Amino acid sequence: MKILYFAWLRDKAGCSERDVAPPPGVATVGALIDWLAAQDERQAEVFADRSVVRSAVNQDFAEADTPVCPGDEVAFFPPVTGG
Amino acid sequence: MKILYFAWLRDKAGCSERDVAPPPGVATVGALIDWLAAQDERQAEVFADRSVVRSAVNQDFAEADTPVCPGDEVAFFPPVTGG
Amino acid sequence: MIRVQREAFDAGREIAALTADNTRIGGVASFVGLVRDLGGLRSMTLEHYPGMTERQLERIEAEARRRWPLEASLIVHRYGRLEPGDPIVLTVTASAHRQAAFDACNFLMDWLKTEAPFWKREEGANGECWVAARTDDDAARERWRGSG
Amino acid sequence: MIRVQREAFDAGREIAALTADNTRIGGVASFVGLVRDLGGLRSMTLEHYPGMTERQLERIEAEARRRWPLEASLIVHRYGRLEPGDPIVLTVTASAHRQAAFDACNFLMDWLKTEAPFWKREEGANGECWVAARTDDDAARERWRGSG
Repeated sequence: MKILYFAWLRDKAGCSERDVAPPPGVATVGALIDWLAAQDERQAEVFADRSVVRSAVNQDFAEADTPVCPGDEVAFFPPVTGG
Repeated sequence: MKILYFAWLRDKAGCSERDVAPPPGVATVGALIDWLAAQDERQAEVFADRSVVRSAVNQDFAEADTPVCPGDEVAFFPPVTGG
Repeated sequence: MIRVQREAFDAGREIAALTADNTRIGGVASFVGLVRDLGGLRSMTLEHYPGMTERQLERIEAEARRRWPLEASLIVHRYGRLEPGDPIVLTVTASAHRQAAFDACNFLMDWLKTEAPFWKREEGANGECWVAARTDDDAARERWRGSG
Repeated sequence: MIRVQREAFDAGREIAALTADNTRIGGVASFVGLVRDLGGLRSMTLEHYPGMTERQLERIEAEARRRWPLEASLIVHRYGRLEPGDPIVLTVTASAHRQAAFDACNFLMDWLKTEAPFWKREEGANGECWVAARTDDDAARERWRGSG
């Protein structure tokens, strides 16, 4: 599973992209965040305030209950400021 | 007093501009129309249906009760189609 | 700023000139009205009332600037003979805020339709005729009454 | 049509290209968003999510074309480093009817603000910071919900 970070989430994560292999029980975006936040200090900080974290699965906006599978591209970012 | 005609009112009037000297009692746009329509056949036709005639006095939109004086520029035209 | 002219205009150049060196501007809304061909139109001739036209355009622009916080605005209206696809009118409004720019631009066009002394004559396959005013243009103008 | 690019754009040329040879178009609304300087801004850098950005812009454009009878439409969004006064985004909508063009253009901008994966970092006198999303942008997007 490919994880992408944008904007200040990337600054906190210290990287823009990483490959991860969460255990089979991690089947939603919410569960993935729980699992990532438990991996290390930096990840814990990235997801410290989940109210300011948005996500996308395979380039579509996602919610905490959106399913994730091995092979998916999952992105985390702050609320967008386009236009 | 200078009278101007635009668009199809000019076509009907047969001229775009004329100088007129209505009697002193003609003190409003409505009275001026009555007086002009009584001058000749063409003028009568120009003002036959007053619901489709708009006017301006000294380049401001006017109504039937707008005052007119000697020296004024009074224009008659159909509803505008700007833009 | 307002202009009444026979010549065509370049919307991009007008927008660029209007916004140059003003970094308070966050958004520029613009509208270009074109000669539309609903079938068989050869040309359209716009007649106007020189003098009154400029007065009315200045008033319409001033009213927009009274209602919205605009950094800059422009109305360019053409007259004379135009062909299908030719630009007739350009309105541009620039503001710190995008919604003010959009609303002011929309307002300018609605008011131009009913307050600017222009008349259109269409030349088609069957001859010439004057274009009648549209009642929905009056309605479009009226919707701004409450918000003045 | 949508484009995501680093380069500047020429609004006038884009409008002209979009409307060429289509005499059904009666009006073209457009909006240009610029980098605004509220004081001390040196530059703004737009980051985006390549791939998702194009998908989202195509969706937003398709939604506008579903809601309004558009003859043509265009979204151009820049990324990279920009300076105060530089153009960021261009939306253009062309329709037989002016109000459809205005509304669709307004809609595109409201949706871009909340649906396009861009993030802005401002560099000022006191360093750099990420621009927070605005709650009134969410409200602006929501107002289109009832009319879909």
